[in-house]
Amino acid sequence: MDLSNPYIQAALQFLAIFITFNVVLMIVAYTVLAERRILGFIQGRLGPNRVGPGGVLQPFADLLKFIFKEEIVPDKSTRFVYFLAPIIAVTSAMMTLIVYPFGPRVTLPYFGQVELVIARFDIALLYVLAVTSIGVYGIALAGWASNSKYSLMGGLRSSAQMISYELSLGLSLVGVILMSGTLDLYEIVEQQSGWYGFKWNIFPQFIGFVVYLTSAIAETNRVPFDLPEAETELVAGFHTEYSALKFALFFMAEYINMFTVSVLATTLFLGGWNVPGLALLFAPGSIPFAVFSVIGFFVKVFFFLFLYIWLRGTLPRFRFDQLMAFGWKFLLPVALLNVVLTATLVWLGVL
Amino acid sequence: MTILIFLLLAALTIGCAVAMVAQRNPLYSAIALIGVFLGMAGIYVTLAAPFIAAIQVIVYAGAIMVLVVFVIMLLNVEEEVRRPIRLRRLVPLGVLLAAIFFAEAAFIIYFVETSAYNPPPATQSNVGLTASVGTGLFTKYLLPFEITSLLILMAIVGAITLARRVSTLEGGRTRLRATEETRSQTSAD
Amino acid sequence: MTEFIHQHVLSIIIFAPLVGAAINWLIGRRLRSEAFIGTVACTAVGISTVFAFIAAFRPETGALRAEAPILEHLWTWIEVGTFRADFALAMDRLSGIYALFITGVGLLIHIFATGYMHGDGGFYRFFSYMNLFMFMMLVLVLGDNLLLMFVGWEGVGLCSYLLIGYYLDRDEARVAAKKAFVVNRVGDWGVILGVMLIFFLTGSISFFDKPDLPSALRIIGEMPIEPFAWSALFAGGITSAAILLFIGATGKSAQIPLYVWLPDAMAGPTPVSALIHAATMVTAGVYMIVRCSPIYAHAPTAMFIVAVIGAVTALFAATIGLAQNDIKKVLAYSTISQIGYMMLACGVGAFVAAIFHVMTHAFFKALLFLGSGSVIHAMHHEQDMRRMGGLRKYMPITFATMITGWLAICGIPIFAGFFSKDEILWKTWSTEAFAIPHGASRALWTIGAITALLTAVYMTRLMVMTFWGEERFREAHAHDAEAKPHAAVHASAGSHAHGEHAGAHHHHGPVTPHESPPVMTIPLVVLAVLSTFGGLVGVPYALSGGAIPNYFEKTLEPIVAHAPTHEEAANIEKRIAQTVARRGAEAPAAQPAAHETKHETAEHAAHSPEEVRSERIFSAISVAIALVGIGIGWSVFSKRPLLQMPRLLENKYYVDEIYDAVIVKPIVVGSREGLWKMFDVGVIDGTLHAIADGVAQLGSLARRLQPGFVRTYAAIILVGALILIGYFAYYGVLLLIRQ
Amino acid sequence: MVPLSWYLALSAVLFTIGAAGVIIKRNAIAMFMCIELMLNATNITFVAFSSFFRDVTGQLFVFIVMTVAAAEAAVGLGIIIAIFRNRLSLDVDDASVLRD
Repeated sequence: MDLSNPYIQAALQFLAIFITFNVVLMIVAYTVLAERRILGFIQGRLGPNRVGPGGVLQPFADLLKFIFKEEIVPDKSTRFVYFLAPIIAVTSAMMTLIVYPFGPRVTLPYFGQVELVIARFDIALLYVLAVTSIGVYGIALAGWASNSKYSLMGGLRSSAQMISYELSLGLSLVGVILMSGTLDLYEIVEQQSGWYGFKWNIFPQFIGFVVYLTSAIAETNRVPFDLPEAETELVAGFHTEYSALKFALFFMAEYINMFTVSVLATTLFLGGWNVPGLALLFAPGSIPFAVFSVIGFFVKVFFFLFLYIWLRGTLPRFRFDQLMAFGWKFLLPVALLNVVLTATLVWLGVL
Repeated sequence: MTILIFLLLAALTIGCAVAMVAQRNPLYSAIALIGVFLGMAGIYVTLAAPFIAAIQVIVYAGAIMVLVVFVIMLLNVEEEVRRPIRLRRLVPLGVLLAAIFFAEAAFIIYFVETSAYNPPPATQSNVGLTASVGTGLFTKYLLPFEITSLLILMAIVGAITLARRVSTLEGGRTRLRATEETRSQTSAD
Repeated sequence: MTEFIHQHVLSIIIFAPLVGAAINWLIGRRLRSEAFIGTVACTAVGISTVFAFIAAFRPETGALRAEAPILEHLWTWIEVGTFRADFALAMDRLSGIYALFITGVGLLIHIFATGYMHGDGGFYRFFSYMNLFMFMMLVLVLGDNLLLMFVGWEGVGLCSYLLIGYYLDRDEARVAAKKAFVVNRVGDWGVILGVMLIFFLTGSISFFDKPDLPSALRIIGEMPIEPFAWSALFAGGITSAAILLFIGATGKSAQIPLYVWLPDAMAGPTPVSALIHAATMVTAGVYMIVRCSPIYAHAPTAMFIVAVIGAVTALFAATIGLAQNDIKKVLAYSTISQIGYMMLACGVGAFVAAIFHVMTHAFFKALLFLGSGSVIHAMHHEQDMRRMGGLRKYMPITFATMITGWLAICGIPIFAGFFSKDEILWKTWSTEAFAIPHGASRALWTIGAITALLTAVYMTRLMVMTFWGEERFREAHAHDAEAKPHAAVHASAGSHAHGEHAGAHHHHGPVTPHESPPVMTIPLVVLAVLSTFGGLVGVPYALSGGAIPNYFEKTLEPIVAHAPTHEEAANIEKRIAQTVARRGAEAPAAQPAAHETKHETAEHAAHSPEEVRSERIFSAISVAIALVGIGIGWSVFSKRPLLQMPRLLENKYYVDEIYDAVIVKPIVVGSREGLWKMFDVGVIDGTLHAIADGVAQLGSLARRLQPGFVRTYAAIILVGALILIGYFAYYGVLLLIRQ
Repeated sequence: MVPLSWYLALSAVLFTIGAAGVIIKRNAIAMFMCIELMLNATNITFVAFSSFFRDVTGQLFVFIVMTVAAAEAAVGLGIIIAIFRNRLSLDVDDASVLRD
């Protein structure tokens, strides 16, 4: 089998995308379950534990329910956009998955040396930003197309919030970019493998990390920034008028987004697949090294997902003006300061 | 293969562009325009300019069009009403101009096609990569870059001034009057 | 650190006063502490002085020791095409000597001024202007190209303006400052044109050869000498450049016809008069001429004019000085007269003698001015000599130091002025310069000798009226009320400069003079020593017989140009004629060789026995002239100190009135009636109104193009774009056809 | 491989559509979007030439055009909001008089 044949490569990539897609869907499904159970524990109750042993089959039950529910389309809605919105949301959420490196370079039998990333290219980080920025349309258009007061408010809030926080999000990444001098995620991760796999960007870029995490939570519309779907004010925000599988799509998009921003945080700040000291145990490039690295990668990602759930169980919601003021008057200046600081240090040769 | 991709993207782009102009609902127009921008990003990729493609999506689709959509939603713009054409007798003139324009464009494209220097496309060059764009931007074209940043600053100030509510303006005026009064008092002293 | 200082000595010299000025202006004005301000100002100048001495006398590389100048390139200031002006400093022997006496005398005057200006409300302002002036003057002297020199030139003009008008509440000071400024502008016009012309002739404005920039002076030095003809003045060649520069020099150095500002400039505080209007700034014109001596050496017509103007100014000012009653006015005219001497020396090609006189003059004139300042201070700002007299009892130190200044300016041997003045007179008599016809040199010498006599007379008059005779200050106030200007000056000056201190004296009747405090007398003593022995650095060979080497001449002779003698000029003319005949272009190349030979002959000729003998005779003559002058002065004025002098002289030949009637009035009237009422109102305003009306008319027509519909505009823009594209397409078609 | 002229043709078509839109549309926001389309059409030519002639300048120009477009969007939309606030209409033909 000639691996350099472009058609075979394309087929392999297609296969990889397919696998990733399914794995991520599984992760999302079980994140939902985990959220419900952990929230239950936080709030002193049990959470879903009936379907399957300890509730492990609950996601599938939910899926079945979504599929068989009645589709209700509001009469006065703008049809085309109404259907388009969830598709945009889920597609843009899924599209970034292909650029994240989830494991180190590994030598496999038959395949030779393989980089554990689906697509590696020059502008990976920009690609992530670009695709994420499309995601806002899903919510905004959903809010507009539903032709409902609550939805429109939710959509408006969401677009304002997402534009505002995207700025600090992008700026918080600039520090890392300045330090690594590339937009290629794979290389950014590799640069963090120094100091026995402990040269993570979080140490020099702690401010950037905090800003990133805050704005990422806001970007994914999670607590305490979940104003677009604030149920106490707006019923369910932008997806008030969505039901059944279309609602499931929005729900899925939100959780995929959570997953992808966690992956990005891991990749950029927590050293990606670098496990400290692993290179002392196994030779880099060997299969066990790769396996443990991938496991380490997912542990970090799950830590962030847990953090999301934890925050949801802990923090109250912002008021909208507080949210905007926080984004523009605190987060953005801090992010700018971080950029200036990093640039100065890089220029001085400290970093 | 590339030709196929190009044709697909071009069809998407032109289709969306036509839809944008044809639609009377501004939001549909905006969605169509987003489609145009995405198609163009794809075309930039076929031109081996991935950086510009990404920027295209981030800036146009991610920022400018979000603003436009936001404004459309905020102002709750209705569909355009049809009105009678005001200057009906100028329609033939318009057709004539269109014909001239078409002729000129066709001629120029024909001219490029037949010109002696018609280089092959550069799919593998590093011209479009981030590093080369950055190098160009921060060395040879530093001054234009700085001027652009100044322009952006002016735009920020301008936008804030324009969007400021009239009530704050009145507040400002009263404040101004107050300072004038105090000034006249101090000068009287 | 030492390395840094080593490389930036010249910058330190010029920038220390600037820093001092800035500190006094920014901090001193808030602190209002005289001790602080005075210390800052004097320290700043002191640093300059120390570094000037270091730069000048440093072993091996010192400016006065080495052949090559010290160059310091700070930054390239202007670079346009082939024109390049650096902000670069250079200290060669000439500018080294200048820098030394500017900083040295400047430091003494600064110290004096801390005592003189005591109690004045604008203390910080005064010292920051003074420091700024030091900065500008040093830029003028140390600048290594004409444009930078011009910056300093303008800068000292500005400081002079600020300091003349220092007493803001006196009309007289305001008018005098304005007059100085305007008159100097006339001269500056000449300088800037001259600089342009030099750049046009040589393609450079630099004084010194630099790696990528040739020296303008060297280029001119290699050009052929221009003929001695009046037409050369307007030929746009070297002579024109020299004359244009000289116009500037007449302005700055107060020569006929632009001298009128200097006597009025005495309205400024006396230390200012001493520093700016006697010792340093006014000699800038001499500096420029000597700096550009290659230009003058190649422009005999210009040299002749310089000599004549110098001599005439010297005599003219001396006669006016004879009849003035204001002590500072006498000294002002004396300054003009002395600078006339320097110009005369330049004109006859004795550039070294001119600089020598500049230096000694700086010493004794600063001394005289400061001494007069001390007197004025003692008399509570009384300047009229008719109300002085008998002061020697009250202020012995001032008196003793003034005596040395007096003897120096009169030209009594040993004292500094004798050597320099004597050398100028001798050089004038014996000049061989091509520029000066033989008869003219005798005439110029005669003028110089008469001036020397008059100088001795009026200086003796000054001394007698001030220090000897009866004490006239006690009765002064009562009966002099009708002498209005003096009273006015007196009153305002008293209240201004001396505050309550002076005011208290006013109420207690007539003043009692008192000796000045040590901060004022110590500079006087130092200057007195310099005036006495300062001349010994340049004792001519004829007088010393070689016992005391003439350091001054030895130092300066190599760097100034040698004015061609009649003989050489004839040779050169012959050679030019030959080359013209051959139609070759080697004439400029042949020039330096001629230079070498004549240099040796000149050296040789200077020490031949008969020359020495006649020089000694002339020294004796000038000593005799000085003694006669002093004798006349003493005998006439010691008995009748208040002798009425001729009205014509007392009123300065009515020159101010003539200028006013001939130049100022017509300009004022012409401007008001012609330019303003006719041209401005009629033509300019009329045109503008017509244009505005036309635009309004046009606008009401063009309004029809603006229906206010955005899409119409868009369509019009599109049509324009179509036309543009069509234009390019047309060129495409042409290209296709050619193919 | 795609020839250069195809890109130019695409650009011309898009530009024409945009220009026609500017003239046809009465809605200020729609006109604004048409202008953006025209800007983008020219960008295609820039990038195409840059890529075909292997000179990065064209892409830098596109970058600057985008920045200008962003500035234009900010100010333009601000103006549109201001107009809407005053006239309660986005029809540019309603805004044909400067006063009021």
